[in-house]
Amino acid sequence: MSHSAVASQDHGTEHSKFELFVQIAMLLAVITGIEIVTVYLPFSHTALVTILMLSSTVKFLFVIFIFMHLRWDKPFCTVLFFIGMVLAGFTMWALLQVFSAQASIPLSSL
Amino acid sequence: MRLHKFLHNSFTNIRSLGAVASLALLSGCSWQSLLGLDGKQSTFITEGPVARTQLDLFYVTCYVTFAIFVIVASILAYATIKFKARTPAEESAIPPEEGHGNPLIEVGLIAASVFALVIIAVPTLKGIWYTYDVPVEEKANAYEITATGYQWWFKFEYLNEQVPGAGVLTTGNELVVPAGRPIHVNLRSMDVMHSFWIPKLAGKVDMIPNRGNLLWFKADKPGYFWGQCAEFCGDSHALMRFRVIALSPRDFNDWLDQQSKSYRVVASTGSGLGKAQFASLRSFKENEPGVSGDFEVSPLDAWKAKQFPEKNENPELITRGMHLFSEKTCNTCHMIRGYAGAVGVAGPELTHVGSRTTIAGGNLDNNAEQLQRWIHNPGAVKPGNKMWVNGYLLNNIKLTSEDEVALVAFLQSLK
Amino acid sequence: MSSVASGAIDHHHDSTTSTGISNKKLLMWIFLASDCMFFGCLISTHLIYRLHPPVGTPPASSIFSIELTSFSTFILLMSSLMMALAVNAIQKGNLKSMRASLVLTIICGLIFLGCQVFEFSEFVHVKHLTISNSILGTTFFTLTGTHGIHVLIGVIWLTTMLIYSYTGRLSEKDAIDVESMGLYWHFVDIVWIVIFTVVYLLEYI
Amino acid sequence: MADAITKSGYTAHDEKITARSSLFYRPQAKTGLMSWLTTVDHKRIGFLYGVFALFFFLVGGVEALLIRIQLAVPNNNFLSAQQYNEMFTMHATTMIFLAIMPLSAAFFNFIMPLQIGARDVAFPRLNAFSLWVFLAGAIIVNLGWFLHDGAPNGGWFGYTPLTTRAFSPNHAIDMWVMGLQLLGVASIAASLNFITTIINMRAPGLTMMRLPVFTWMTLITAFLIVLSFPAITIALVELMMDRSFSTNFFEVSNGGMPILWTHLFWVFGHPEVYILILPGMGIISEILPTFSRKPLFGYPIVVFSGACIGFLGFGVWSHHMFTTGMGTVATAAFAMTTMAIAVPTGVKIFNWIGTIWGGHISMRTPMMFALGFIWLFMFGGFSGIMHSAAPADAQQHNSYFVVAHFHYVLIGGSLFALLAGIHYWFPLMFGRKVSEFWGKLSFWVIFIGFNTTFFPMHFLGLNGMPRRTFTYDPNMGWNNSNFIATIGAFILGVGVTIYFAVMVYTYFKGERVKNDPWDGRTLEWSLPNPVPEYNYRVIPVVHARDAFWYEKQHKEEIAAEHAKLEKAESAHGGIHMPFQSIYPFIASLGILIGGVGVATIDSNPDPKVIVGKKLTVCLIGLGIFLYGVYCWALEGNEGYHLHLDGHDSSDTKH
Repeated sequence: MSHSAVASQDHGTEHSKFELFVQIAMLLAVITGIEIVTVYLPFSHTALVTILMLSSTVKFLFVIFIFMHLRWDKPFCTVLFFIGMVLAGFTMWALLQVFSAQASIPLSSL
Repeated sequence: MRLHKFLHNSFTNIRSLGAVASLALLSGCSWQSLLGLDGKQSTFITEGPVARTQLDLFYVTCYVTFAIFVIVASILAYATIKFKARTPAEESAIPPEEGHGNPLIEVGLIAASVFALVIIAVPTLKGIWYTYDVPVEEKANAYEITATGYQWWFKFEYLNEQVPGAGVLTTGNELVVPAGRPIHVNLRSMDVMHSFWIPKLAGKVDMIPNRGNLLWFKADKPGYFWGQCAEFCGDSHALMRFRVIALSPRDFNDWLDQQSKSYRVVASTGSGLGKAQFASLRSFKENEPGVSGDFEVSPLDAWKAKQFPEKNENPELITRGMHLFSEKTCNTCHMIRGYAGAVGVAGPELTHVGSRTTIAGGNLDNNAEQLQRWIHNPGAVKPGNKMWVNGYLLNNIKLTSEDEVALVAFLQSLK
Repeated sequence: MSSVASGAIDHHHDSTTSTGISNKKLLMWIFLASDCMFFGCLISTHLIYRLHPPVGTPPASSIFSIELTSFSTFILLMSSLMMALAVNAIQKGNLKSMRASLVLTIICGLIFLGCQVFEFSEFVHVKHLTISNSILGTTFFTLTGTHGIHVLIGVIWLTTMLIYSYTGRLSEKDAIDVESMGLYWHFVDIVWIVIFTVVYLLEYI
Repeated sequence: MADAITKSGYTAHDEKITARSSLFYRPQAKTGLMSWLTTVDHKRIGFLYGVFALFFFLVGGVEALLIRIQLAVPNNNFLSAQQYNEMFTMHATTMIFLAIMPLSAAFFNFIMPLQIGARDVAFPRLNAFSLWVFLAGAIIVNLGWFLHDGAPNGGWFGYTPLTTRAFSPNHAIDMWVMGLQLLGVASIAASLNFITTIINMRAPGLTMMRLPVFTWMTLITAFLIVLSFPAITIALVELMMDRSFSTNFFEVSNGGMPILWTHLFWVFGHPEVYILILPGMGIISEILPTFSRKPLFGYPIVVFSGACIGFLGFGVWSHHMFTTGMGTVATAAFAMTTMAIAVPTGVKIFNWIGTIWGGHISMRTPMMFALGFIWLFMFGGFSGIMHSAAPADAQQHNSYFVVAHFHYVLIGGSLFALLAGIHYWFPLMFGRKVSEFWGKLSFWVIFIGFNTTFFPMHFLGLNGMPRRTFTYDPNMGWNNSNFIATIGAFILGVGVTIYFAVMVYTYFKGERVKNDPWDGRTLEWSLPNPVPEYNYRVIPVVHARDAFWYEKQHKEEIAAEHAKLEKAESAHGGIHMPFQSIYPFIASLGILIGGVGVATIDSNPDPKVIVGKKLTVCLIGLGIFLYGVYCWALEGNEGYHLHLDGHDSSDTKH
């Protein structure tokens, strides 16, 4: 891997990066606004949870790929971060599943 | 399913074969006792379907792993001996080029391990569902009990047995159940985590604060079983023991009737306090065993014998003990149904304490000598226990030998 | 030194590692992976207790103030933008522009912290939700407080870097230091994105 | 490209450095106490890790013997209930966090950079910081022995609510919590460093699939540490908050769920098991090929199965909780994942056997320990499979069967591997070799003693003896097995004593050996012993998996290459060496003082008094810590260049 390839790649994006960052930030703000409004809409509980989860995932991905440069970095950085993220997500999911089971309802909330 | 049935049958066959062989070999002497694995809490001797399922599954894991062990170990042993370098030339042999492994062998071995695990997995899954709760077809017949763990004793509540004016029937440290009926136990804890374990009847399930766990077991026939807390719960975790007594339905009903009564009052004869029967206290060494061998020959009979009042009771002593029970503030923690003011719930229920085979959390035989040892210095029997720390020490309770003798007589009379 | 040259220096150092990623950046990414687990457990704790609130817990939506939280979320998003611009600036060798962006990032971070302090004191004094009087207070304050401490550490780090940029300790050659700091700051932002959704918004549906 | 050859992690900007470094004290001592306190040399740090770990290993061993004396006969009075509980809590905590983990860390530090052809780890001062924070944590965990409150006695698993203020009012648990937090910080910091080092500082040609297996396992272990320790950190934070600020995480009366602690603890606790065993597996995978004179069989599969174990290790935690009443589905799911993890573990054993198959096995002491490892680990693995059958586990859980199981895995597995590793790398570390006779003798005594101790425990457990009990009645049928186990423990103790006596003797008086006494395969054996501070005179280019075997078989080609590389490197400026630094030590000292402050000061129930006094000590600690960290940041990461040609080892400052 030579420098020039990386450098030229960077060079091409340099002009647009400033604008891109601003655009992304605006987009994130808009998504956040939509999220807040969504909460008050008369959708079903499941639909709302899904919408919120999806929109925050989209925000999450925009930040890590654009602001945190994962898009332009070596893919290895993405792999590293995703190991942690996926394991954390999996652990959260598993914990919530275990605690959602009938057997796990604490006596104090019965 | 068919595979599983086949496997199950073959394992049962192997096991019975093994059993027959060992029987023939030892002419009647069980292999458990031969190997010293017939202890009071042996998981090899099962007396109920839950423990039996668990043991069967254990055998399945044993067979599978033993088979793998024989194969792998013999290859390893063979390789170690066969390929040992015997000469200095061999020791410095030029290493060969890096090979590529052998995909066929690797995949084959992985497949074989997966197959071996499937053999274990099938009965495991079946066992998980079977041992979790009382089977549906037996649910109607199940007997419901709530067991609560305390540092360091167990409270048992008989949810179906209402005692007029005193809530549900409650006992401590000795759980009496009907044999042949599934027992559904709700497990609760009032302080820290404990675990409820009667090895011969069922594997353990934890008692966790703010959590409603359950366990079920069934005793095949009447018997007397040892149990113990199996989750570390503080200083005297080792001394948190209990017993389960399974009775025939008739005996059980008799027992329920007896237990539902208020405490037994022994009328004073008015002849004054006689000479104390055992004025001097035998001194016990710290941590000296409180169990005697003669009781164990036939523990169930010993338990039955405890249900009746002793012949040479001293009514005067008992009456004095009865007064001391509230004088020395025992009543603030211990309930004795019918005894005015004895409504405490911090300690075990004592209404019929005299009819139990053990005291102090299953640690001491229930006799006058051991009972006196217990109330003389509870801290020496069960380090850190609440009766000692929050009772004796906090309230500065002092008992003379005479007090102890009288209290012992009173408690022993509570049949 | 021209901006092109300093960019080249950065790449020069990158090339001395086996992967071409600088050590500092790699360390930061692994640390963030670890921090995912950290916040994962903390958020799980909160959600588990929200799943099973003890009887008598008031609805969290009656305590939360969605307006304030939305505002601070917006502020944190903007701080992320500023941080990204700061990194962009120093990578181009533009120290001046980086300083300006850093100052704005710090101001946004401070506003966010201010909002949080206000929110906390509002909850404690007006809504009577304290860290010890209910499980909701316990998990809420611990989770958002831990996030707040992350922000605070970030602000201190940013301020230090800003000062360094004047003393000469931080120059165009040290873009990687600013970039690593930026990764941390953005991570704090994405944690807040998750917290905003699962801790706040989910309470309103 | 010439500059691609030098893999130095610290940048050496020129002019400014002199100006900046003159502001700070940059210690130069190469001998004496200061040289050790300020060292950033990964070999010295590794050595210190080893020394501390072995010290704590002996402490933990003594605790184990006291436990066995107490249990030798029924109703023994040797220890009181409380002392016994302290003993088993501290035995486990010590052995896991203060003996096996740091001993692994010693190997990571010493061996891993050598195996990848690096001159140091990526962040040398962070490495020193990890070491000193580890020591601070170790001191705080053990502080209780010398204080009125006593040592921690809540078990190494610290289940709530037993460890909350209500049931453990004094500071013993506070010390445990604080100590474990610091050990976590130390482990995570060290692991971040190792991961960066392995990924970024490999010699040219050393692709990931050429990495020695030990380095691979280091990498996986480091990942496990980085990803699992946050879980216990959170659990401990919650416990700390409960204890110090009366929050409700585990306070039942306000709706807290103690079971949550159990989950968080084992989310950490199960990966921890692999953190303990994977380094051992790595060491074994180094030793077996060397002494079988054959490359490792199925290298990619060994590596892949290691990674597989690492990943699956995060999905099996609840098998420590089969008896907590999780419900059927959760229990079944975790039983299945637990069985699944047996497959990659089994694969490793097959590959080890495949490695010795068809080789020429030299029965040297390291090999004896390695083979002992396979046998005992196999046993431990099998009893592990038995646990995965959840209903059967309901009987085995918290009984001595479990004690037998995990000692087979941790002593028979981890410890045997580490003891093998000490023997194996001793010549490289100290230039001396342990006598074969004494080495083998210690192996047999340890092997026999170990099995005598722990094999009967299988039967004790199945015969119904629960663990963590300080006494038992004579009528339970446990007397014989317990007595045998105690005898075995003393044999094991004798074996370990022989082992270490011989090690100490060898360190001072042992037979000197030339380089590469075992005809090693990996790069570290190409170095002179003891290894010079800069490790590699020339960073080698790696051509094969068994890099050093390849070099020995292609001597001329390699010699020519080395000459070329050396020229290129001296043109580049010589060998980069980092300056030593005292600040990691000072920062850790601050952490120690602050930690002691948080954990111990004053049992006064009046919160105001505690806060007042505590705050002073904590602030002093915090001040020292911040001073250390700021100086650390400001002194910069520059170093000096070493020119070996012409005048040897002359230091040239830039």
